[in-house]
Amino acid sequence: MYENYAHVLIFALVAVGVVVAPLILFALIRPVRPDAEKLSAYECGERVVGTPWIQFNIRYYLVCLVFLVFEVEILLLFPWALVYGAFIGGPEQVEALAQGAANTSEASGGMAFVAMFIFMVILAVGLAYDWGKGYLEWETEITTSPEIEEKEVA
Amino acid sequence: MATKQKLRSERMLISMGPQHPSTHGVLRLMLETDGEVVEHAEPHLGYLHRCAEKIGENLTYQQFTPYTDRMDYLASMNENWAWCRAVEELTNLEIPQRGEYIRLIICELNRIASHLLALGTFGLDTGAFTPFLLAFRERETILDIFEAVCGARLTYNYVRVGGVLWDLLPNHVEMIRDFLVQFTSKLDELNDLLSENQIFVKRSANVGIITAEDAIEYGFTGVNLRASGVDWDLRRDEPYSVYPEIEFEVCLGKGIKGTVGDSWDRYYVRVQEMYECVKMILQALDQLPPGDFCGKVPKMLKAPKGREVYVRTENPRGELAFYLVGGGKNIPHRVKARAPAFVSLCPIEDLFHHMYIADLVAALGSLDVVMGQVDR
Amino acid sequence: MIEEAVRFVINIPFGFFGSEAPEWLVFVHCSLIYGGVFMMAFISVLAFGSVWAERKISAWMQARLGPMEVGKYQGCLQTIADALKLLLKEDILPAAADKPLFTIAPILVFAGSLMSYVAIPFGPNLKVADLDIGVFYILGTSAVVVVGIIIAGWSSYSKWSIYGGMRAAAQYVSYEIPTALHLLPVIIMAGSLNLIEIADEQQFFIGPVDCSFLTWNLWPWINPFATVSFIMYYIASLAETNRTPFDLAESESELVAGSHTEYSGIRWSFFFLAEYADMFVVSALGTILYLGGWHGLPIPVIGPYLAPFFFLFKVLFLMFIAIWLRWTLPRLRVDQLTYLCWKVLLPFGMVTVTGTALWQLYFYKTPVGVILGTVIAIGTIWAMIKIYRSESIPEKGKPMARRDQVAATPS
Amino acid sequence: MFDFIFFVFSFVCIGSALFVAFTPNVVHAALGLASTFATLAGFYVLLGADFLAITQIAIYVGGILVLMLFGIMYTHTIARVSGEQVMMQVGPALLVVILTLFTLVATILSTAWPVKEVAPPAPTADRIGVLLMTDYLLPFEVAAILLLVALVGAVVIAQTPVRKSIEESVD
Amino acid sequence: MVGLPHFLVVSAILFSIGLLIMITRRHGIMMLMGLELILNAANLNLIAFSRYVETGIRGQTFAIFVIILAAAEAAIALAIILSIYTHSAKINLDELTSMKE
Repeated sequence: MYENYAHVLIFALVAVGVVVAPLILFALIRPVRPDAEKLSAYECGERVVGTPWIQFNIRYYLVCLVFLVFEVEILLLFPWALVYGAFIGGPEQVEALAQGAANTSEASGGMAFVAMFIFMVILAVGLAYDWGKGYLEWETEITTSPEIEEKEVA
Repeated sequence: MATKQKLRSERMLISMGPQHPSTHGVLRLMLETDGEVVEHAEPHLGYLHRCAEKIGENLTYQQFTPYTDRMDYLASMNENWAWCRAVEELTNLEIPQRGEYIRLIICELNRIASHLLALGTFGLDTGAFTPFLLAFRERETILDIFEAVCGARLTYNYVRVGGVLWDLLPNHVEMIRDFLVQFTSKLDELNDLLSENQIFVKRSANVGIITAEDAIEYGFTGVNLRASGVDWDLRRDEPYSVYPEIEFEVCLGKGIKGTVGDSWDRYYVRVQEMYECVKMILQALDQLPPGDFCGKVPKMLKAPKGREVYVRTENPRGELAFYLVGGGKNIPHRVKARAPAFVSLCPIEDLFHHMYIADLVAALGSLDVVMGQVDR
Repeated sequence: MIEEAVRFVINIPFGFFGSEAPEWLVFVHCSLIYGGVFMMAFISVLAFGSVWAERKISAWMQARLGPMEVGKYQGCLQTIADALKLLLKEDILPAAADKPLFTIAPILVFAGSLMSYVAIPFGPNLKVADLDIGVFYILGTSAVVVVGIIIAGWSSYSKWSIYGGMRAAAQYVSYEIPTALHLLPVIIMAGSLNLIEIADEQQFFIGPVDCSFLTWNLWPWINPFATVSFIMYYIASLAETNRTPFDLAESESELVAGSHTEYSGIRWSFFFLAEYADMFVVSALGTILYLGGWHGLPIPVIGPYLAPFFFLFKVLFLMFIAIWLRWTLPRLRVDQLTYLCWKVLLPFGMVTVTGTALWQLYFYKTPVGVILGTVIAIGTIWAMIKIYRSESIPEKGKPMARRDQVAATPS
Repeated sequence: MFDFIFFVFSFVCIGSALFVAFTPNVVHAALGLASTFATLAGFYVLLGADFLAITQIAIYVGGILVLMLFGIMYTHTIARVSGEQVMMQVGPALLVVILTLFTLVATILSTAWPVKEVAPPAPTADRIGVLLMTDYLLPFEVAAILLLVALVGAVVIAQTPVRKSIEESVD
Repeated sequence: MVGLPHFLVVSAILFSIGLLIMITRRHGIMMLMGLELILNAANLNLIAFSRYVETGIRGQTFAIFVIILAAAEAAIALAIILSIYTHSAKINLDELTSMKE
């Protein structure tokens, strides 16, 4: 196993090197003629007004929040998917995988399915809740007139 | 309901344009955005302002025609025509019948070219690149015809006071006929690619809806007005030139995919109008009479001092009208153009309120503005 | 063979001192040759080739010629000329940018998407690293890309960049869920996370003839849920690689160029290359998991030798479809993007995973299953198209609000 | 070779952790944290836990760190422009921390750990899967419920309505 | 020869740095970073024990649960920090003096 991951490590270093090397090497022959206009941020040809580093809309953040939880849940499904076939095969196959690490006498395909199914249902409940409450909609309020807005705030 | 709760976040002031891929030239929109939603948009104009109207007051009537080319550079022929009609009205010039037919043929061709570009860029605004280039290929053919007819590809100065510059030769007629034959099938293709495309429909239907009342109150004209369901076309309702002798239908927005007056309707009215243009040109080619293509125009074209005219013409972008006051000599006292593209920009502040950035781009594309005409 | 050659060469300087090169030194050199030389050469050829191919294909679809000048044949060297231009272009570091982060971001994006290549096998023996959890590893590396893109967007100190960064991050992370979920059916079927084992699991021989094309995981008679999953995986992977119709993050008509608006020259080219590199990775993953990898070429004797080419052919075919879609479809809006992810792909993913689990219990590779699977798959796809079509008439929208009228109404 | 890589990783890991501790810029700190997480994944590989290593990258770098970056961007106005943050009570804190560290290291070094003979690392994912399905079945389901609660809770909390305007709260 | 104590020492150092961050920083998200470092130190311990001490694979399974907990905790904690910030425009947790409105 180590050598496979050693390949990964070396490849990672090579990949970084592939980026860094031309940045440094070609800096020698690249023209460098900076001026204030060139170095300013792109604002469609106009002067920059205000800062882009503002308190951003929360919607992107909520997407990420939902993502994190689902990511963890799906991660838990990977080991299950990996051994599900063995569970269908029966306790002997599971025992062969576990190598004595776990109590496998009751392993069966039906049990593994039910375990996953409960897990999936809980996942679905979370999704259904967010769906029902409208947290998955991108923009929850597009009002057409200011008066509605005022009512909501009040 | 929890979803209606207001979340606080700062608004970003962002300048969209003048150098932005989807502001169709040099329109600048100051957007106030909250995340993906545009809360407020304020148009800044004048990046292409060239005092065209003031220049018009210092030039002779004939000399000003090329300046109109530069206003709406996508439909220069129609722009020329509008100016010439105003001058002819002011000076009571007679135009020979053949000249009128040639004008109609050429200007309807230019209408097709202009609509093609509007469709292409609208597709580009929603992210579809291929329709843009397919539309451009057809537009190229039209430009080839124009080049053969008048020698220029963008600023033609072809429609002149009193008629047109050159006659339409038999080989030109042949070119136009050839083009029209293959164009209808190509247009069907383009239609298939974009109009019924589910993603495109979802991006443009129900986006930027302008009701009939609003459209009238804002002074919308042309396609943008008809897309809102208002049955009004100068070519039929206030006919000029030889339009009464041509049969055509006025296409209206019907809200097939969403609501009447949405971006998809504006798009689709343009598509239908191109089919109508083909019909009109074919009729005009059949009826093309022999004779002079240009009337007798005095070198020193004079208009009586104080005489004023307001002549409106149906252009691809709406009603282009020129208001002229004669100056006694060969120079007008006052020139004023009513630019339809400028009117199309008027509802921006109301329309682009609480709207996705992507919808803003789509709605702006569907309004089909040309900044040369807006700024003049 | 390479290992022996490397050992021989390295031993030459050590031979002077009468000693032998340590084993790890040989290993590092071998790895550098596999990863650093072969794989990098492959990636460069792939990137240059696919960029050129995309240009030519798009030109062909749009009735134009595309690049014609550089190189004798059809402008085939155009991409290389462009690369040279980018290398020699002035390197602009915006004055207001957070410079260390601005420099690190393309490294993260590029290295992150290149890291996946280590785990991709091109044939039964053609691989750099044989990871036991290859699928999982490839999913993990995309995490680095997300961080790189957020950093790129934030550090540029430009409004369009930060918009692009935010959008890209939200899009990448949300589409990682369906991508992972729609890979699960295959993992259940294969019982392995090793890419080579997954590909080999789809083998099916009739005598000496490789008839694996009948038993690819994609086919409904093997598992109808996997068929649906493959389609959904492909859609999600398009979003993962930021291709139209999901290229919101760099949608030029809205955000100019998204998170890399401020990047130019060589720094920009890494973002560009990463996109194409990613496209290959997701296509390769789809090929190995659903299209049987290199299996399925029914030629008895030379078949195994052509296997890597057959694999590449399938991958390039999937890439071609991505290019085809890109030049056909408009772009989705951001709320439609999230709708598709959370309300279509994710629920379908849950159903396909559960369905596959049941299928494995009762019908996997049974005669009943073959018939039932075909029926179910056709039914599902028909229903999907039906639902999609039925959505074509949306409800009426609201007209705009006129401010003067709003002000006139007493509140 | 194992030792060498271990020391390189430890150097990078501790270095980037110290960077997190001392850099004034929150975004830079987040990136330092990413480096720490990545080297920790490297440690996990060294310890033969490949599944855990990828999980570490996927969840910590791809999930938690991204969430933190979003959080920083959302709360950014308070730390105007560069996200600079001061450190407080550095002296006493260092004292406490060094004392803790000393105690910990002393304990670690003085304890006789019941170390077994290490076998070459083997794939772990399937064994973890079996364990999750048999001995740890209940925790597996409970984790799902925990995540459900976290999902619902986090979204609800983050969506809390604002009743006061900014001016009032500043006052 | 690197063995169990080496990993434990690294873990201890990480733990201390996490503690240092939690003591010295008042920025809510920075404190969360310190917390994550501490959790990671614990995880490193678990996995090191799983390798060097006779516990089978259980240490790693445990580490998975720790990661799950960390993710859930990060989600909730960040949501709370954000909520506090939205509520009172304060990110430095020291300045919070009241749990009330």
